[in-house]
Amino acid sequence: MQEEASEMMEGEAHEGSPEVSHVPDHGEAMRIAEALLFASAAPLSTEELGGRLPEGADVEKILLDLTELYAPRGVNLVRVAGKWAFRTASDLSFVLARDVVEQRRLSRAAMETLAIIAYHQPVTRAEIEEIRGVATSKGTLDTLLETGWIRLRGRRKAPGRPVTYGTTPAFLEHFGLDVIEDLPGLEELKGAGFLEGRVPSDFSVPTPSDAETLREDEDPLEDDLLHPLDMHQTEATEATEE
Amino acid sequence: MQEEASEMMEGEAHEGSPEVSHVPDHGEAMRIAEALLFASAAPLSTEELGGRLPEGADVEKILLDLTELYAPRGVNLVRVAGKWAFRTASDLSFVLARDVVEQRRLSRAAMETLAIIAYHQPVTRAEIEEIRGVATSKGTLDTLLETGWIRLRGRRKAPGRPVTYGTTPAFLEHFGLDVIEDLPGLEELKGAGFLEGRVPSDFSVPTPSDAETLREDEDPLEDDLLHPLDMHQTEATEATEE
Amino acid sequence: MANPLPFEEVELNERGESEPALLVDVDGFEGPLDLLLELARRQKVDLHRISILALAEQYIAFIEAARRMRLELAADYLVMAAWLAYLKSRLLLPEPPKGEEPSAEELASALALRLRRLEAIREAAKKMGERAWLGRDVFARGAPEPVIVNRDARYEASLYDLLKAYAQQRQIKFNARVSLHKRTVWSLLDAREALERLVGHLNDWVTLDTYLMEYMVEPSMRPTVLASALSATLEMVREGKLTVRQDEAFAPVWVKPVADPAEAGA
Repeated sequence: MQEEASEMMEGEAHEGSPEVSHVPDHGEAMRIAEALLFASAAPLSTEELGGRLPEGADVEKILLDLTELYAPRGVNLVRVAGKWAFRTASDLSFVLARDVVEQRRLSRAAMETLAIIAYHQPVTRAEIEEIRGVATSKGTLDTLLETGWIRLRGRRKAPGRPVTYGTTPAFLEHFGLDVIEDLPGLEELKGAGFLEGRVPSDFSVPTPSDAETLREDEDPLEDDLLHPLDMHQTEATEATEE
Repeated sequence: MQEEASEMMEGEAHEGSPEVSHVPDHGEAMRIAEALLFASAAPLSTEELGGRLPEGADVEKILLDLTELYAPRGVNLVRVAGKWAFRTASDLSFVLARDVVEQRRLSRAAMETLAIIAYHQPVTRAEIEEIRGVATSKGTLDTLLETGWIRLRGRRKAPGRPVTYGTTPAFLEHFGLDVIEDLPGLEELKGAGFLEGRVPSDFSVPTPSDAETLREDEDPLEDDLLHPLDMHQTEATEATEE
Repeated sequence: MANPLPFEEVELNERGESEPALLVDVDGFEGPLDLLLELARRQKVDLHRISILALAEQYIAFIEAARRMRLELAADYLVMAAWLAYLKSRLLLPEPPKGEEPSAEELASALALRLRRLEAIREAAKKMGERAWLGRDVFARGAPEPVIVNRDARYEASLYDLLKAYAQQRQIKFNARVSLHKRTVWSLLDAREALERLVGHLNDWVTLDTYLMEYMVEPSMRPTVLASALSATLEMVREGKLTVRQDEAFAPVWVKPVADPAEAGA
């Protein structure tokens, strides 16, 4: 049985090669992609992988095949934040949870604030408070900035030019999301009109956007704000890449 | 093909369970072992794994099966120091190494020293210092040796028998010179504006020689110098240019 | 009042640090909207069919009960109570003719919408919390195998840089040599000052050399002293402060102060 499985994987690994001789060995390219993805704690983009695979390798096909190959295993190939990474299967968290070094728990307030930022981004503090019906403490936002999951995006083109908040790639990675549109229940929220901009604005688009580029109703942050921002981003980068 | 492989792995994963109901699902235990080994920062012993697997799981068999399953893959299950760990396949080590060619500029001190060696060769360190009017750091000469543009030629027949330096064919190649005599002389330097103002009458630019054969005032390097030389070069590779 | 859920105790502790304003809230409610939502849930009806009037009454009753118990309430709660009391009165009174203001029904449905929106985002937050978090439910590679970077230094230098460096070095050297051999000179200014000082003490012809003897301690200084002194002398003659004469070429130079500048030019 076991041998059969081995042969299977081997057979699979060499698939394709006899048909098109000038194309690099698909199985070998898969092995290389496996090694690269496996070795890295941080997700790799399709481009990064492509640059490391033999010339002419079909990266998309390799990733698709690897995803399928590993789907039933204890380690899966998943898309996070637009990149690829091996992660332990989520159904096995119970055996692995023991290894967790007491993860800092987010307070309900922080979790709610994070959700509002994720679904309503770019969003200002006033808008967060409007939705929650309560003042947001600076501590909550600081905690979230510290996690590296949210960032200061820019300033809203509105009286007072309030800072807008949004999520980071580290947020997507942490919650195992490929793109921000994968947020759970996003369609329902959108459908119910709950993502409509509260602040009357011609620009408000009822879809969250974590894109680097600012929206039309956003201005860039001034330099004086960049320092705390840089700090946060550095932390976030480190956290992700280890 | 791919689907077949998936099914295969899945089939394998569920093997055993219908036969002996009280023995934990072998495939599931394999998945757990996979996840544990993947997520662990250090190799795990058979005992450590056994302690984390479902009661009654055959750890030895699981490890054997996993080793076979992963043997042809880009990631292998290997024994390290009596424990178990996933490692990228050793034949793929090349994909995990990257050669980076760093373009480095020579420091001013190195450039000046090189220029003096080029014009005044064979030249001793003391003579270089005499011209530059400043002590030459070991690091500077090491860097120049690292470039492959200078070499130790021999020893000056003089008290202390100091080492003489000269340039290499790589020097000529890098600077686009056919022969060392192509280095511009006094008149050319003046003409090209490198020397400005009134040049003292006793000022001269020597005629360099990079010939393999030693000059009359040079002795060959002794064998005992070759070892320190090797050492120099090793150090130089590590040391970064100031 | 709602029975506090187990997590709410944790919440209170956490809030103790970060949100002191809410420490005084009632049984761990996250502000008035949260309290309203909880009261609405107790109507056990769909939020779409909620009775805002009933909700307003319950909220007001709740706040009054809290006040009777002398519980200190955050201002937010009281503001909401006041607003709900207003809304209640608007809802009970016959609607005035349509004016600029939104109708009571519109206000009520806006509040219902806010509640539904908070409920929805709470649900979303819960779903996010239930996702497989990295480092909690799913794990990345525990022992990453870093890419080994072999750094190969390639040095860059141009022939121009080489020649410039060489020429600069050599040039510094010969420029330096010139300045090293620079002789000590007796400047014109020095000579002039010395002569002016001496002029006052004299009233007869003296050879210039006599004056200069004291400066000629070092033989190498002699030419510069002589030259500068002569120049200074001639300058003072032109200004009418000195008279100068020399009997023949290379003979001593005689000088005499002019008692009265009017005699100058003699």
